[in-house]
Amino acid sequence: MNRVTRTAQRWVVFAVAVGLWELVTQLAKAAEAEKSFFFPPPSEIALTAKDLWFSSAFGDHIVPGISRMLGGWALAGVIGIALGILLGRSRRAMAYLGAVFNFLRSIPPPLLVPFFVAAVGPTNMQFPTIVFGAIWPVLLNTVDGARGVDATKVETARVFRLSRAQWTFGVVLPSALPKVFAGLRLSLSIALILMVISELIGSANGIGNQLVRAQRDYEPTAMWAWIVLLGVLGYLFNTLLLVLERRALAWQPRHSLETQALATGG
Amino acid sequence: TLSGCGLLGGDDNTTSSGSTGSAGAVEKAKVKVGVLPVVDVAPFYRAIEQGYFRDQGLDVEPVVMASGAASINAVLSGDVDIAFSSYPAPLLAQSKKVAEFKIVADALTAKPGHIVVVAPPNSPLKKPTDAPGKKIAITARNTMTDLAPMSVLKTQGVDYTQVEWREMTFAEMIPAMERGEVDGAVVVEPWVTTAMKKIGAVPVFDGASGPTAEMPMSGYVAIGGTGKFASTSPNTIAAFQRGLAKAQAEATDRTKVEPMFVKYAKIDQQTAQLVTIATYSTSLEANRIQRVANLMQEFGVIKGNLDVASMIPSSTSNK
Amino acid sequence: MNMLEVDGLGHTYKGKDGSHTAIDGLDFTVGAGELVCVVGPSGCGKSTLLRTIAGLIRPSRGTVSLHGNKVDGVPSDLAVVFQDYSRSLFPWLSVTRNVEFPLRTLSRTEREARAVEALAAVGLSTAGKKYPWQLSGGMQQRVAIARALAYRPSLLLMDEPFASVDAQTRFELEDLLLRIRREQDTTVLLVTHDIDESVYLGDRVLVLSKSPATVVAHLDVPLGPVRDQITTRASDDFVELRAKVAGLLQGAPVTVR
Amino acid sequence: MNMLEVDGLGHTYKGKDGSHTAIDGLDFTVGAGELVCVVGPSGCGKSTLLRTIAGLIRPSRGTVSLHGNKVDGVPSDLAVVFQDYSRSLFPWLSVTRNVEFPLRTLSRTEREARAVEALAAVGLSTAGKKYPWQLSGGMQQRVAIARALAYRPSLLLMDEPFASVDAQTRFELEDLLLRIRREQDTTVLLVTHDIDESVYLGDRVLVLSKSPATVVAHLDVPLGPVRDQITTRASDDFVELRAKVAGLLQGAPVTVR
Amino acid sequence: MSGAPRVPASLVGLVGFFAIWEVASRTDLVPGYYLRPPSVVLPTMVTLLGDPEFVRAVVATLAATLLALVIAVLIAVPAGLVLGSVPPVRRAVMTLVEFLRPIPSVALIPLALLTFGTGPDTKITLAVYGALWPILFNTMYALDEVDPLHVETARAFGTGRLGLLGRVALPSAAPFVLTGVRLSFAIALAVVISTELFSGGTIGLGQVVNVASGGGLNMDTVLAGTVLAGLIGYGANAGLELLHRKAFAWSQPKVGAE
Ligand SMILES: Nc1ncnc2c1ncn2[C@@H]1O[C@H](COP(=O)(O)OP(=O)(O)OP(=O)(O)O)[C@@H](O)[C@H]1O
Ligand SMILES: Nc1ncnc2c1ncn2[C@@H]1O[C@H](COP(=O)(O)OP(=O)(O)OP(=O)(O)O)[C@@H](O)[C@H]1O
Ligand SMILES: [Mg+2]
Ligand SMILES: [Mg+2]
Repeated sequence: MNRVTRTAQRWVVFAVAVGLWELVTQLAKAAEAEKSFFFPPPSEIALTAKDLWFSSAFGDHIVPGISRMLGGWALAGVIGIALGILLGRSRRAMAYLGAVFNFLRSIPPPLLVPFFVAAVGPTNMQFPTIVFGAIWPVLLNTVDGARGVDATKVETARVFRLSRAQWTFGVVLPSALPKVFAGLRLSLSIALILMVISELIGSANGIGNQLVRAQRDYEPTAMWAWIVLLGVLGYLFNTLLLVLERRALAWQPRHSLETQALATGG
Repeated sequence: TLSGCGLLGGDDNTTSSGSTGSAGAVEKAKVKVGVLPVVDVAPFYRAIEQGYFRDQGLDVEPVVMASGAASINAVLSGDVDIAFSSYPAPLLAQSKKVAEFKIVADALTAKPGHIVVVAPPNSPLKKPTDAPGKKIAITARNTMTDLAPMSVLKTQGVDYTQVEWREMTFAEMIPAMERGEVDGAVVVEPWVTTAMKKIGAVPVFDGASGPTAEMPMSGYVAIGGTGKFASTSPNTIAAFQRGLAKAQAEATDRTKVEPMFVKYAKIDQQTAQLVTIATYSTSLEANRIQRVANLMQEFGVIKGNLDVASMIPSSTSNK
Repeated sequence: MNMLEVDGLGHTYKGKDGSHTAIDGLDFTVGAGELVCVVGPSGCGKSTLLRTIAGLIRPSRGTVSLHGNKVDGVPSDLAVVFQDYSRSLFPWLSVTRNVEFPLRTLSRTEREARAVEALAAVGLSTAGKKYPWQLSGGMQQRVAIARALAYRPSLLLMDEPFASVDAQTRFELEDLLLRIRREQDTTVLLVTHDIDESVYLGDRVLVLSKSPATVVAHLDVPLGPVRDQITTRASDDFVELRAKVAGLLQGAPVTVR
Repeated sequence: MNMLEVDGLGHTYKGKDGSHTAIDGLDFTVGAGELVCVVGPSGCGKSTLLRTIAGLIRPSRGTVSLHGNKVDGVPSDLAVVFQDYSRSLFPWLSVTRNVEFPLRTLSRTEREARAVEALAAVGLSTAGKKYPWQLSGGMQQRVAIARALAYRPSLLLMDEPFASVDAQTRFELEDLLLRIRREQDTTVLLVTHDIDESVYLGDRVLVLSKSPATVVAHLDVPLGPVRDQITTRASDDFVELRAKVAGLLQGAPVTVR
Repeated sequence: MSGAPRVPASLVGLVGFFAIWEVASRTDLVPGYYLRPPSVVLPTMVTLLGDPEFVRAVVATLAATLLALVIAVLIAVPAGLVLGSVPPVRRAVMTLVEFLRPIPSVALIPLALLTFGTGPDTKITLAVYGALWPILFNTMYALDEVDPLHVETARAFGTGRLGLLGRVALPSAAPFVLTGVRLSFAIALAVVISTELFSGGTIGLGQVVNVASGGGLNMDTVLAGTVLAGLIGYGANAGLELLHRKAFAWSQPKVGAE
């Protein structure tokens, strides 16, 4: 399959969805339908977005928000992978810590805010909130991956008396890596979501802050512009992460072979 | 839909028989009202408990919302008939022509001690003239918590534009003040009392003084226009007004409202006894509420003129 | 001196639904530099035996001693070629990297030299850059052999290491093993299903009974240290010995209809 | 009539760093009910050949026809015993369920009866409730064989199916295969490394060259349909044939130092 | 996270956590009037559990969460199987998905309120939206890891596309899918409670917390609700893990590292 058809495949559903959205909202607007005030057509959103995103808001809100989010995500990734390998390969660590983590990860992030407020104060709680919320997909998936190391490979590693570093980074991490990436991709969007949630509180800037302000000020077009920005950012970061993933998992035969086999099966 | 499931906390669609009130028959006996867990709605709950609405032929069901904005959205969606909110939100929505808002009742009017700028004891913020350059916590921009103090500062000739406003919930303002993350906070009751009690916060100036003295704070709104509740149910609204007014009038007696604070706003008994009780309005006067609109205009929240009189339903019994 | 001493060794796998005794009361010794072949019916417990010697599973009963020390955990200086060779290769490493993987104490150049040498020895000089899944079954098995050889262990455990290669390659790998054993004085314990191979390679052949495995016989193979695929296999001693081993195995036939 | 017709078959694996031609210009036919053994050096392309015949990989060149129809996708009525037997068993299914897996179209009782029969045939009557990882290597391989036999295919492809079982079991499984072939008139294509086995089992032996595999020879094995492990293997014809196959394979030696 | 075989060990961790919290709020490390110590919060929680109104709220939250989770599983698992196995569909849909995924439910609350009203529909819809992704992604990634030889084996025996998905892909993906479900439960619970917290309208744990936090530092109740949310999630996780152990008895007990 050539590049052009692939690209077309990639965007056709998206384009149709946006087209439908435009059509429906325009019709609603023309009919002065109830609530159409809150659902402006995408063309209007695009115009507002252009003004909003590339104004002073870029430096004041978008950049601080993104840096918090990326920093939080990266830290969550590192901690999640490290803890995940520990918990996945050590029964004892799991026995002692599993319960605490399962307890903590079930607390909705907005309810955790009091803890972070108590620990670092309301104006600084964004970063810990993001880290705390984004850890879990990486952690759980890494645990799964680390635990799933094939028994023969575990025995091979033990026979050759690999060093701890070699065992961790040479055996456990690579075999967990596909699952880790699934976790990282989930965490990425969760980090973005928590960036917004945490910016609702105590923050003078950020995308979430602007989004809520637009909501409160009854400026639905601006609100949608911020929502769309979140989508765009999510898409961009995800695409970058996928590039990274393809490199890291280049050794895998599966990406082409197996999906193909499944697709043409039967 | 899914709401049928009682377990999930959906409404239990009990239809009330509703005895006839003093005036014309109500168009809609069952009325859902979006409210917030705040002191402003104490008389509303009293009216329910005392059966004042029932006496008017109404079966009023409170729906507890999380914020004024959520309350407004609920009334816009038609899910509740009447929404309680502090005034800026519906006035702003009206000015943006989101819908035709009708103010069906006035809830609370500020009194000294109800909305106060407080500061921790060791704060550099001691008097209004200290405000420029200080960080002051508010719930959100374009609400009473920033408009009222700005107005006070402006009349005292203080440069209010230099204040750094920090948005957070009331609950977070207290540790924020104690940690020195903010120099002060704009709080309303019961948080004025709580802040004093917990960290010995001291009042810096009153948010409802001078230009904002006796400022209307909050009210009940409905949506008008063709086919909408406020247009189709004038008798219901009148009945709601009568029922509420009775409780509002009784609210001058704090023993009548204190139990409501404890029960519905979950204010603890001790604090409830200390809370400054503001004025619960017994009449709905457009010119008073117009002050809020003017205040919002003054600070650029509302562009152009907003005539509050047009928001008072025609059926209203008060002037 | 005895390099390896197995004493009353028994292992029972415990499962939710009943347990299974794989080996029971095994006693034997292997001297330093000896090459002992293990034969026995399928499923009798040969792999289990190797695993206990390698310290990978703790035996239910009895002991394994290396140089007189009881084995508790994986001993140093040991290499294993697993029966399930394809799973024992790391799919994320190229063939060369797989072979180099255990050689972490060596310098980079030395590591590379060893890998090149070992891969050449098993006839895979050109496959170094490939990933394991790009190789045929027999080639994967040879990578696993190369990895064990490059490690230069003092004790080498091999579980049917030549099962997936063609006859010609098998002969060559057998001779390679004999040569390396001679040169490096490696002690080897090799599980095989090929009776000829067990006699051709072994200084001794250990015949196991069907499950649970016990020692049926412990045969000396007096063929001398230097052997040759054609002359040795044609010798009378060889023919006699293989008949003997076959007979011993027949005495413990598996039930196949 | 020809059951299977292979015509100018070639396959090249494409990779990021260069491609590899595994088989090239293969031509041969297999008649209905015939048993053809394939021998060739390790890595020459035997497994690749079986995969293309099974329709699992689309060949780069040439065609495979079954009953005169070009193979495009997996043909029906086909069973494969993969070289990597342990990975081809489903770990989430018990041994019995693994054997029953392809028998979806049969009634439950029939399915069970077939599984019981097939497992008994390979000597695993008692292992039905176990999971694959609880079995030894040779037992796993026998489960894979049982699964293929229970399916009763008209074309059976086997990739070194007896590599991991002991000599005794191997003989029994070989005879089992011969009997089933006779009884069910199955066409069999079997890859093996054991030259003796190829002659003992085959109606014909296909000798392949080293990679990329081409057909070196196509030997008829005039040993008759009924064979016996002792008398057949001792016959002059047998000895002569195996020497011939070995010689043909020698002509294409792999480079092992 | 499972495999806590001995209850005491897992309690040690949890007790340790509460002990740190207790010490932190009893010393000057954090404001104790704000972060109330567990010795106050836990009894408050027990008292609240005796209050029928509170229990009703908890049940409402739990029921909404479970319903959302079930819906999410019913949508995400089949979708994951299709997206994971049919590359053209995957390519076509994932672009849209990647735009939608990072949009926070909280940001959609006002719109959801307008569209679905104050009933439980709003929180359930938003929770389904939030809980879809872990299940969907883990299903897709698990499909990538299905052993190609399993696929080849099944195909060789004439298994069709649906059979491949149902009889090979799904069972081998199942353990990882269940990990996705465990992640999703926490997310569904978080979204339900957040929606109650930020929108209100329906009864639930989030609303209890919201009402309590409006009453002037009524932190006992707020934190009791928080701990209860954690305990609910912990219990649900334990249940799912039990299911895992029961359902995946086949999965080989992996050799523990040292
Ligand atoms: N997926 C693949 N990608 C690239 N090359 C491959 C792949 N599979 C096999 N090859 C190459 O094709 C050649 C033939 O492989 P094949 O598995 O068919 O050999 P074989 O004859 O079965 O060998 P053996 O007897 O060792 O199993 C080998 O050189 C191997 O490296
Ligand atoms: N992990 C396990 N759990 C339970 N039983 C097992 C386990 N591993 C092996 N067994 C059983 O132990 C017995 C011996 O297995 P083992 O793998 O040692 O046999 P083997 O002699 O190597 O056979 P083969 O020649 O077929 O490889 C078998 O009956 C097998 O079913
Ligand atoms: Mg074995
Ligand atoms: Mg092969």
